[in-house]
Amino acid sequence: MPTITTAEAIDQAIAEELRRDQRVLFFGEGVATKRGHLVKEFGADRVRNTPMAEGLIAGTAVGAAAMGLRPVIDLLFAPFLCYSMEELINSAGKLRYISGGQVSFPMVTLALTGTGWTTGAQHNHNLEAMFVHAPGLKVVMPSSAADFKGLLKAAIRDDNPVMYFIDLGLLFAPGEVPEGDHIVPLGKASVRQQGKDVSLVSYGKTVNHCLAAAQTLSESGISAEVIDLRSLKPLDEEAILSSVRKTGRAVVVHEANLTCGVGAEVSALIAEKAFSSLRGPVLRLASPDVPAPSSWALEQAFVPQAPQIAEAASRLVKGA
Amino acid sequence: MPTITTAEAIDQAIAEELRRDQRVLFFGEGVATKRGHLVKEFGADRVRNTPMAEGLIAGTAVGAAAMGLRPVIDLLFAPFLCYSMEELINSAGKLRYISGGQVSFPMVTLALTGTGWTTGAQHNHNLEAMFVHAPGLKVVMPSSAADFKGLLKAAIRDDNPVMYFIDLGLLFAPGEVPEGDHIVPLGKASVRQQGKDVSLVSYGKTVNHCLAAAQTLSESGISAEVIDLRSLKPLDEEAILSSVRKTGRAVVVHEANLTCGVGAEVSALIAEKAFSSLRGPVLRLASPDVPAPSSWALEQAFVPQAPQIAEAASRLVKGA
Amino acid sequence: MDNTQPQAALETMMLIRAYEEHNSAQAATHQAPGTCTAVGQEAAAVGVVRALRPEDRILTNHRSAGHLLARGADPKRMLAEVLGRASGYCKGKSGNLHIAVKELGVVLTSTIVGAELSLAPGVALGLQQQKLPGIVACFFGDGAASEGTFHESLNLAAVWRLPVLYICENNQWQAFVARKETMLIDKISTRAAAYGMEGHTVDGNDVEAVHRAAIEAVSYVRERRQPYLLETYTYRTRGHYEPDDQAYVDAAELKSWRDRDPIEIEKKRLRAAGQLDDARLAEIEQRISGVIAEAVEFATNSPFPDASELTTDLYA
Amino acid sequence: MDNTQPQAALETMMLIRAYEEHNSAQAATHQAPGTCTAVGQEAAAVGVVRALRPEDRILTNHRSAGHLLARGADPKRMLAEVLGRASGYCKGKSGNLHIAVKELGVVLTSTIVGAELSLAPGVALGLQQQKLPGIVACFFGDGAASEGTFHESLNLAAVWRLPVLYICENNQWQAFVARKETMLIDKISTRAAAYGMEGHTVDGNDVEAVHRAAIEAVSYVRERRQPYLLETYTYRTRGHYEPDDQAYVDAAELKSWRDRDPIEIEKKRLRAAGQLDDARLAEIEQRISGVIAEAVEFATNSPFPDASELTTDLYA
Ligand SMILES: Cc1ncc(C[n+]2csc(CCOP(=O)(O)OP(=O)(O)O)c2C)c(N)n1
Ligand SMILES: Cc1ncc(C[n+]2csc(CCOP(=O)(O)OP(=O)(O)O)c2C)c(N)n1
Ligand SMILES: [Mg+2]
Ligand SMILES: [Mg+2]
Repeated sequence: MPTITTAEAIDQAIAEELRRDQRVLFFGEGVATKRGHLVKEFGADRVRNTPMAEGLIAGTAVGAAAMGLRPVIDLLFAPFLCYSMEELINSAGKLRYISGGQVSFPMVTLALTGTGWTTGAQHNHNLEAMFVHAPGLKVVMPSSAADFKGLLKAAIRDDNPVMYFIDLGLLFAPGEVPEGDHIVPLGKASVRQQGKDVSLVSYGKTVNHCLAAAQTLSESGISAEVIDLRSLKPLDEEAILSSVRKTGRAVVVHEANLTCGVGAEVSALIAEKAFSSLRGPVLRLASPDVPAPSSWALEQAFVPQAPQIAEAASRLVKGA
Repeated sequence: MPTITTAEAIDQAIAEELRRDQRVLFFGEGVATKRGHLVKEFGADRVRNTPMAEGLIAGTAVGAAAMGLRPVIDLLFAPFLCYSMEELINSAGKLRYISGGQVSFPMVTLALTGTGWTTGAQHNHNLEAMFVHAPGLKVVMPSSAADFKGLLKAAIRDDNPVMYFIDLGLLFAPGEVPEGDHIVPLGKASVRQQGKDVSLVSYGKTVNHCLAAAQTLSESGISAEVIDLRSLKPLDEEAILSSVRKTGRAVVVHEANLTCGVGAEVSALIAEKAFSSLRGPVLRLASPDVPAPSSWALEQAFVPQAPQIAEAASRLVKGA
Repeated sequence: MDNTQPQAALETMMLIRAYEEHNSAQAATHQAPGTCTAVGQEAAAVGVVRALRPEDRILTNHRSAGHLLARGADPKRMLAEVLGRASGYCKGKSGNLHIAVKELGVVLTSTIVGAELSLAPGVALGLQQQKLPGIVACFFGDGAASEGTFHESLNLAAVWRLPVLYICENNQWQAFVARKETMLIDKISTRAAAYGMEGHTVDGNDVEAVHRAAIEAVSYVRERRQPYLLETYTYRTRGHYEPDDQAYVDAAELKSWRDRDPIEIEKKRLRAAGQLDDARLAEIEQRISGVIAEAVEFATNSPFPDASELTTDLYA
Repeated sequence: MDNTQPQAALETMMLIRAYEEHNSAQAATHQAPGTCTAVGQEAAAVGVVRALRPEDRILTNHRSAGHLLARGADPKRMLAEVLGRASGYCKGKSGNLHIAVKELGVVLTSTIVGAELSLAPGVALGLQQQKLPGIVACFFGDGAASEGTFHESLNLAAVWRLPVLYICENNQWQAFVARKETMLIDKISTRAAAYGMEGHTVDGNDVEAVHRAAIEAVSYVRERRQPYLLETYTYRTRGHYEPDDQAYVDAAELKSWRDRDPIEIEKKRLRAAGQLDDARLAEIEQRISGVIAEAVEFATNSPFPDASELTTDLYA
């Protein structure tokens, strides 16, 4: 399997889908400039720069999707999505339902987020949970190059609006990606490491922190299972529950702010549906409820790191 | 104590605070038309109509608040907040932190939401959890006329941006409101009914459904405690946890969509911090993850009703 | 109804009026949910919609009954939707505020003011990319013209040369706020220049003038494949939402516009031209009463959606 | 630096250039985080900021170094902020993208393009309601002029007669997109008419022309208490963000603008007027090197914020 970066995986996925399906088009601020090779191959009408107007870029995707196109839009950094909430939440998420099923919106919205570039809170805000909460959307946030590629291709083929979040800390991380038409279905978590004492449930870059923590834990004889959610909506309830039913313990980890984050949903799910298997409280590790700071020193302190995860898991296993 | 409606309580709170503090001002689409008495008393420069521009109404509040005014804005229906997310989330919620504490934003944003008027999903969307998740904001959603008044006055006096959600199903509900300068502090839940077998935790109109359920439950010998959160951020963790530590059981109820709603946070909190007291799973009752339908028949089916709450609680108590 | 007859436009206007007055009366006695009417604006809707072809798409908003009826929507299914019945165009999930009728090209309807503007370029892009015939007619109000999405929409349509006919129904009101309170300019069509676009304002209470202007505007968009801003200058003579006592409306202003009722203007013109007389009018009125009665019969006898419908139509 | 001397504007432009080139060089070797520079646009910043009074407020954005330095911000604390140090203006929480300096009236800085526009009317309302002196100078780019909030902001400021001087720095680029790809018009000041506002475009590479236009515009806003749109027509001669190879930039276009470097234009003019010679220039250059060296020294020796700072400054 070839090893490529996340950025390359994303580019490949878009190129392959543009090639496969005439209805796919790709636009956003600087998309045509930054991906000249796509313009060259697919033409300036399918790969477009736009004016600065995030709301309208999203609205245009919704309108085009209603007409049978399959737009992919790049809204750059996740906080800029705040300009597009009306179009994404009230139009893309609701107009199919409101119309009694007359229309559908096959569209994908890309956005970068996360710590790593010290850009501060207006470029780095993990607000994926807002879209998970909003009805009618699907949400993915992969952590490996293979999943970035496979989930993006699946998202483009899905007949519904999909929010596709890219943890910018992973953008240049290399990973093996299967050749050919590699598809990862939406709604399926991945067990990144098998274990029996505790389930570490996460997504995005903190999956790697969980894997590192699992390594540390194994050294002290604790066997941790690491679940990468990948899809946040639909959420793979079965994968979460069957892991916790096996281990009896869960630590839920993400970089997004703690309160009302996806971790709250995962924890609530476990507390409701795997309660009888639980051998201890369901722990959550997430960033505190503050905007993401810029300074490198603070940015690192913002994210749950491997030692904290290992410490929490080991505390849980030891019943302390 | 005089009995007034929620609508009157809100109007009184605004009028009293406009009277008390010159820095308070009130604007929004139709505010001056619909509240002519306030224009008469406080002048056209403090009570203003605006053009239709929800983003800018919110941005103007943020800018004015930074200059020492204390704006109250009416954004009408909660889905319209989607046009104001940039200003509320990226500016009001973050610019104090980003600037290292140089500015503060004493401002209140009003929005109606909820079932009851068959307006459909673009006027009725309980998206309060999005603002609970966003850092730097406070969020309240009262359920009694007294709390509507007292929390709004407290919100206007708070030095931070407060989102004030009004369940439209309660707008004309009467309630007793203490005379005088009635203030309800932000961040404090209210125990609406004491009980010992199960905690029903809710906010907004479903508090009333919980109270009705508690009545039913008491008839079959189950003593339910009803907690009205009132403030969703800061969340009164102590009130929730001490209730659950006492009863050992919790049913969390709201009208907002289930996934990543405030109920997920409450449930996760319980699963982490009151785990050892739990005698059964933490249950959640919420609307399914769909937009709010218009038709009366569907609108009623959308909201958790008292019988379902009673049934869930009684199942929990019976350990079935 | 034969669409080519000179009386057809009048009859459509009268049907819209009758339909909306029925809904208003029902709302006044709380027998039906409130609706937004466009009483007084019928010429603006009918004059434009009659200039469109079947392959054209229409985007409308909360004040849509005129556009829908002029397009040939079935009053039965519209009323059923207003009453939240399963037989409504949207199975009762919309209610009156966002009725879409895809089979008529009314492809997306949103009640978020400005959303029609945010969606129109994409619909037009769908036509453009797939080399489909037709243009997009996007109806919005003077209030929507202050939303940021107006600016973003017209600019993109201009730059991408999208076939969108923007129709601003300037009815002087934005719910409870007078338009004059919200902008310093009087004619919204002057904003077209900011985007390198052409625009024009027409008397929105004269259905024939609107129709002529619309025919020109439509062919401009259809032939040049580029957008155009047409403003119909008119007045909302009922309240924002039924019921509404209009206490906030200047009585003299309201009267001056009621005196220019588009239906009366057209009746007078047709009578003067010998194309309308009392008998003919009575015939039209009778036909319309029949249509309304039939719609009421159909809608009120239709069942509500089953609770199981709550979770359908979410994902495709 | 004596602000009244003819050389003062030049020196400020040169300081901005030196500061930004220092940051660019550091970013090129990954010794500092990337920043957005406004190299080539110094005249636009300096000419306007020098026309303001201390009581005026300034809103700026991601490309703020010119505005801040022209306003008298301390390069030491700016650079410390860029490097994420506790001694930065925002304690390292901002980094370079949204530096606010309240004590200088730079009261709110956002890196969300358009946010300065959404905040300006409120800041001006704060002045208006509290009968404070001063106006608001709101700097934004040609890209921001396509955001919906531009439309909403200018319209409200016009209707409410708010003292906002809107300054559009039309630098022909919006990150990696050429302005011409994003609008059919050439001068953004023409959009003022859509709001019943006055506007004007000035050569943004001539600091004296900008200054004269700014003085007029500022006094218009100050005296009439109503908004005005001033466009400085200029060019971003470096990339969007450091480092940036500018491979997407037309070389001839870039050269034609580099040939009109605002610093060189002003040097030439002052030399011609006998107000500048090599000795004087060397003196200025030396002073500036000293300032930069001092800033680097201060910033690099400043500590990072303590981890406990992570949760401070959230609520008031
Ligand atoms: C974003 C948004 N804000 C507010 C409303 C509430 N509202 C519904 S219609 C309306 C007035 C719209 O005015 P205009 O655009 O002129 O259209 P008209 O109703 O006059 O046809 C308002 C304020 C809404 N539906 N959406
Ligand atoms: C809402 C938003 N969209 C996109 C960006 C990314 N971005 C930063 S600067 C920029 C270009 C801005 O262009 P313009 O307004 O002309 O200002 P300039 O950078 O040229 O000074 C872009 C696209 C952003 N910061 N905010
Ligand atoms: Mg109107
Ligand atoms: Mg620019």
